[in-house]
Amino acid sequence: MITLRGVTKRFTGPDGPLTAVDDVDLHVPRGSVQGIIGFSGAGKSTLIRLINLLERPDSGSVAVDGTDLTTVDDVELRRRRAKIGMIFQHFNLLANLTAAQNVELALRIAGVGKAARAARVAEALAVVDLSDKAGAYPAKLSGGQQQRVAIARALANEPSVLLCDEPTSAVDPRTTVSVLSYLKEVNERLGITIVLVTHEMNVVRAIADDVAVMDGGKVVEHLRLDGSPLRPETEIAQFLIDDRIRLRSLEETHVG
Amino acid sequence: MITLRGVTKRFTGPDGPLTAVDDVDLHVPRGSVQGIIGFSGAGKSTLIRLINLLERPDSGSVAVDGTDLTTVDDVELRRRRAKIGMIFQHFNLLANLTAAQNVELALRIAGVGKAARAARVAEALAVVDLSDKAGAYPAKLSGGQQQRVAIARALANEPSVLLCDEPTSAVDPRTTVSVLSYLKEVNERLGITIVLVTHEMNVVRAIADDVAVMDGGKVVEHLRLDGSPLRPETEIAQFLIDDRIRLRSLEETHVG
Amino acid sequence: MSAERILAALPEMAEALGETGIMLLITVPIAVLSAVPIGVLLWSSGPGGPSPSPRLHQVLNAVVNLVRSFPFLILLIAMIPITRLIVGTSVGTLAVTVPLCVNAVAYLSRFVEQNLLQVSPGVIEAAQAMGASRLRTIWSVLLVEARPGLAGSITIMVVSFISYSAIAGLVGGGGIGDFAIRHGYYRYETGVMVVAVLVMIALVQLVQLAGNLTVRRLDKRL
Amino acid sequence: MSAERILAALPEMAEALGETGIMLLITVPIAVLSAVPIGVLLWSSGPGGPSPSPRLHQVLNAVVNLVRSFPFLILLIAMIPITRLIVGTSVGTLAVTVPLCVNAVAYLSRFVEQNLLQVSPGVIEAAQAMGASRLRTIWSVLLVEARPGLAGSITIMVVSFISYSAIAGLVGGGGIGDFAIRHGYYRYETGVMVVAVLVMIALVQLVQLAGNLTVRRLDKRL
Amino acid sequence: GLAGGAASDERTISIIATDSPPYHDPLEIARDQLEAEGWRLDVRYVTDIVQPNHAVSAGEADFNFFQHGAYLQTFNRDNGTDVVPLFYAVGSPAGVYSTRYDDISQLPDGARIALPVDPANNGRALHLLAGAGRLKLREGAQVVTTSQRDIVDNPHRYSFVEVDQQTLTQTLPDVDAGFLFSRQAIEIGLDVEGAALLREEDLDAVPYRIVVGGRPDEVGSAKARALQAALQSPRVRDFFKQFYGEWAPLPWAEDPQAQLGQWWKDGGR
Ligand SMILES: Nc1ncnc2c1ncn2[C@@H]1O[C@H](COP(=O)(O)OP(=O)(O)OP(=O)(O)O)[C@@H](O)[C@H]1O
Ligand SMILES: Nc1ncnc2c1ncn2[C@@H]1O[C@H](COP(=O)(O)OP(=O)(O)OP(=O)(O)O)[C@@H](O)[C@H]1O
Ligand SMILES: [Mg+2]
Ligand SMILES: [Mg+2]
Repeated sequence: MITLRGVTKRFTGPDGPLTAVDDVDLHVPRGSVQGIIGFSGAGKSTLIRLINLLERPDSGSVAVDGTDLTTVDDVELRRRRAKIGMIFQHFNLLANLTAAQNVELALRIAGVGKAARAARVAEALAVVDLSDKAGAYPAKLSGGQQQRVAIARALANEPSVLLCDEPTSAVDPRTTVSVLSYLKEVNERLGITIVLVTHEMNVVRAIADDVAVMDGGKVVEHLRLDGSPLRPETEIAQFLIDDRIRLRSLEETHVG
Repeated sequence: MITLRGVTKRFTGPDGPLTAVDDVDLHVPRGSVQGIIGFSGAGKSTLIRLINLLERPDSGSVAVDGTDLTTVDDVELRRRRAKIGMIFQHFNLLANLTAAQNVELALRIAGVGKAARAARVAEALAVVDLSDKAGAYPAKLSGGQQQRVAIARALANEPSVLLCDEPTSAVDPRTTVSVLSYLKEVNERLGITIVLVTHEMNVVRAIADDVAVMDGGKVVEHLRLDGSPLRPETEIAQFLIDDRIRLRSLEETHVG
Repeated sequence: MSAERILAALPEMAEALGETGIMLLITVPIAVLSAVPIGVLLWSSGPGGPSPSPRLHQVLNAVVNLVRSFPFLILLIAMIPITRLIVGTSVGTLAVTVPLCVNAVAYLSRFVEQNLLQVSPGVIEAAQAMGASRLRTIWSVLLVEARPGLAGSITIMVVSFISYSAIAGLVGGGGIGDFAIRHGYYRYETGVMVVAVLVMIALVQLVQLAGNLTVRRLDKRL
Repeated sequence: MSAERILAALPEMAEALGETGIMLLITVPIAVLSAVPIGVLLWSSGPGGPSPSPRLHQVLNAVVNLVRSFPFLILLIAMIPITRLIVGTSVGTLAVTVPLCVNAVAYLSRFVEQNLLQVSPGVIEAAQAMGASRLRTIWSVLLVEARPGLAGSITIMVVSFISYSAIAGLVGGGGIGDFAIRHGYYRYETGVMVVAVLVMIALVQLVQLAGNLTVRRLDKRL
Repeated sequence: GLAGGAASDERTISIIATDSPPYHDPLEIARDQLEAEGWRLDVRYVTDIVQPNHAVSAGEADFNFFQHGAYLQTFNRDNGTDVVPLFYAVGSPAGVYSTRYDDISQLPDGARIALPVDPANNGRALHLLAGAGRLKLREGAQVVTTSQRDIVDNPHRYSFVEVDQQTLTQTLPDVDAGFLFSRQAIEIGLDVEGAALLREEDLDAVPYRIVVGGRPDEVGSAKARALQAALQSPRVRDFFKQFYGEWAPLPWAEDPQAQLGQWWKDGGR
């Protein structure tokens, strides 16, 4: 269960201050899948990084499983983070570790014993269909393979909350299906709470229970995906929901 | 016009040699848009990197605009490359240059005079809707914004061939439309030849004239997108073309 | 006559090489073991580091600079009481390793700091997100990613120290550099000096080669 | 009495500081300007570099190692004929800058090589894909990305050279390090030495501070 | 050697010495003789000129062999040490030489003169020039502590450059004149007496004789006697004769303690 209340994060941009996340309230019930969509630069990555406090909010509170993380000490924060898996938009793999070692690192950090690790690494790599690349270093992997290592790393730990920042941006439809199926499965079986940033609407449709639409740092709309037809109110949502690409609409959509 | 003949590229994988691109023939007529799809690790990035000789083929020939690039000397290769734009899967921006400076670098390398550069940088950034981030360094940009800088950098040069490796993987639908519209426009107006690797079928549908389907380093099928209904023959192509995500098909699709 | 002198000097040269060996064997491990934590602290307490602490950073910075400000001879002299306390004497090979270590630690700490600055911030964030403790982050992430750079820096330091032993001779520290200077400079036995310098060159080439190979083996980015 | 002696030594100390200034002003620019191309060649000709050339790499590597093998004192003596040829004399501040430069170039070349090894291969590829010439890649991409690291390395070198001038005294080179040793050590004017060392510490802190600020200003990754 | 602990056992003579020919070769000759007599000679060569006195004073070595009497006297006064000159090894005369001029009168105004940088000999060079009336030093300046600061009048506007003893020979061509020890003049092929612009009058000036130093309790000890016998043997004499020529000053019979004491009482100049 995740509850953000009045969370705001400011950066210094090239010309003056910039509010990346602007007074956001968000409640993600335990065991549900929360989608986040929005234009590039809307603040999605910043928002998801606020949940495990990789960015400290300038104001507002961030509660995960009932505890306000902004108030706990370092040790407790670390303990909490060990149960919050994260898939980064830029993968952030260690260049000097093999795929298997990268996954194992997460287990070592979580304090999993040596004996148990090998099996879980193998299992996690199998989920993303990378068993044959266990011994390869990231520089020798294709983009999608790197992303899959990052996914395996986040999954290996059996987290109770999973933060995914565009987890399938670099992978083909088959891998996307495979990853999403697994996410759905652990979500349903183990009750893992998932927050998922993506720009692919079919991904959202496939597993999200609720979608938050972000624009300019604010959550401007919520869409429930309970099977009933979507009726987006904001223009942005309408645009994002429609994933057919109509190039003729250039004049209207091209903002540059 | 791009012609690959019997192109093969091998790497040393974690367990033995690995043929990333396997005896590929590919002909892309001048002014057409060639899509390349395939599963993660199929060899798409390697193939596109073979076209501007970032990877030297182990065998086969690579001809761009009638000249076999594998036979020309360094100076000539550089001259050719200046007319071949490239958008990398990992962006490859210079961390110590601002967005504008990153774009300007491409122009400086192409020998564009100082006076002309500023205008063209501004123009290219406008195309990707990043004018307000001209002065920002990559580390301060969102993932999509970084990708857009990379796109602007490749476009600024007005190349005659454009190699795009998942150019819209990190950007939202609106930016995707905007980028693709621009690509289509320059393709039609200036006759630029485009090779586009992607895993998003709607992107392919929107602008490609022909799609090559890769699997295990080979081009296993070609699909023409001339408006007639697609009839993919290989299973892979059938899977890739269908971009609805059906998680229930997990059992059949999950290969791990 | 020169050839004869060279032959006569060979046993002494072997001894000098042994002394250089001892100096390196004592100094390098101590320097590495001490400089890594100091460099890590310098980096992590610095602005932009993971736990900025201006006070600690300033103090460490000042201490490292302090040591690096001293010409080696003055450091050696100033440390004599401490040296005597630690190894019981102020002259000889063992005695000179004490100031040599202190100097090496300061020198290498800066290298370590510099190498850590090159590690991509993204992987450090990844470790933090996994709930890694500070120590774990340093040990399993930071040092792993900085490993090739560190190996390069240590190589640079070892090479410096091979010729550094020249100064050790001031207090009878011995070593091949001192041997070269005593014979070539004080005794005008140019032949012997040339041989000694050739030995040093061979030694340096060897160290550099080993260092380069290690760096290449550790660096997995290409 | 000590205070009086210190006062009396002040003009000479100022002169020594001036000599250190001259040494640094001559040595550092020359070292930077020569070491950057040498370091670039070392890197680019090396295995994994953009234009591997085992022969060139080995030769450069050997030359750099050669210079670094010499204890500075021997280098200084061995180079006297060359020094005389270049600056017309073998004694004095100017004369000592010649071996100092040679040593600095070798030292810094390695740093440059090491910094270039840290640059992400991706941006170099990007430059190649844009059709950049080798020189352009080096100048506009490689050195731009390595800039913060280079600034750090140059800082380390300058700091080393402040105390290095101690050895310059052997041929009348002067400098603040030499001053400290002559007065404090040989003439037992501990007060004067302490003041001189304090001045050196201040100088080193200043250089390091300026260096750190520069690195931070140049590094845009955070 | 790998030096440990303090002044070794009964039959080992430990000594700290400079590694130049007039020190090194006699010691190696002495080593043979001592070993024949059942002694072990433990030599530690250093290049520094401060620590050897401290080391002997602190009992880390029995003897040292690197300095002349004048330096030792002044060192003791300035550092509160009590190292005693036990016996002489050899005289070490010096002079001012030039590769450009044949006579001191030719030395032009504004000439550049090289001095040894070490205090033991720096003042010595200045006193040579003062003695020849080329400049004036402060009244009562003692040789070892004299430096350029003690020059009160420099009518010929000489400028001085201070270099290491050992580089004096190599740098001589670059200066108008420079201080050299006689042995150095020999080494670079100069006529020791003929080529000198100035020479210490007394070839064998008492304060500049090289002494072997030790703690006061070594005076007359078995080790001291054995070492003296070995360093003043016929073979060592032959070596010095060969090294310096027939004029080699070897005042072996004289008592350095008494002579230097007297010199010191006389004002140490
Ligand atoms: N430098 C390299 N060394 C060794 N193997 C490599 C190297 N680069 C790529 N490979 C391997 O070659 C195969 C093809 O890689 P490539 O990057 O072309 O795949 P891709 O089709 O672009 O995949 P993706 O969609 O995941 O980006 C992969 O199995 C990859 O692991
Ligand atoms: N460290 C930073 N310093 C300054 N500005 C930043 C920083 N990080 C992000 N920003 C800015 O904050 C805004 C939101 O960034 P964020 O990364 O959250 O966007 P996003 O929604 O994830 O976009 P994308 O879909 O492109 O990844 C952007 O305008 C970005 O430029
Ligand atoms: Mg983002
Ligand atoms: Mg790819």
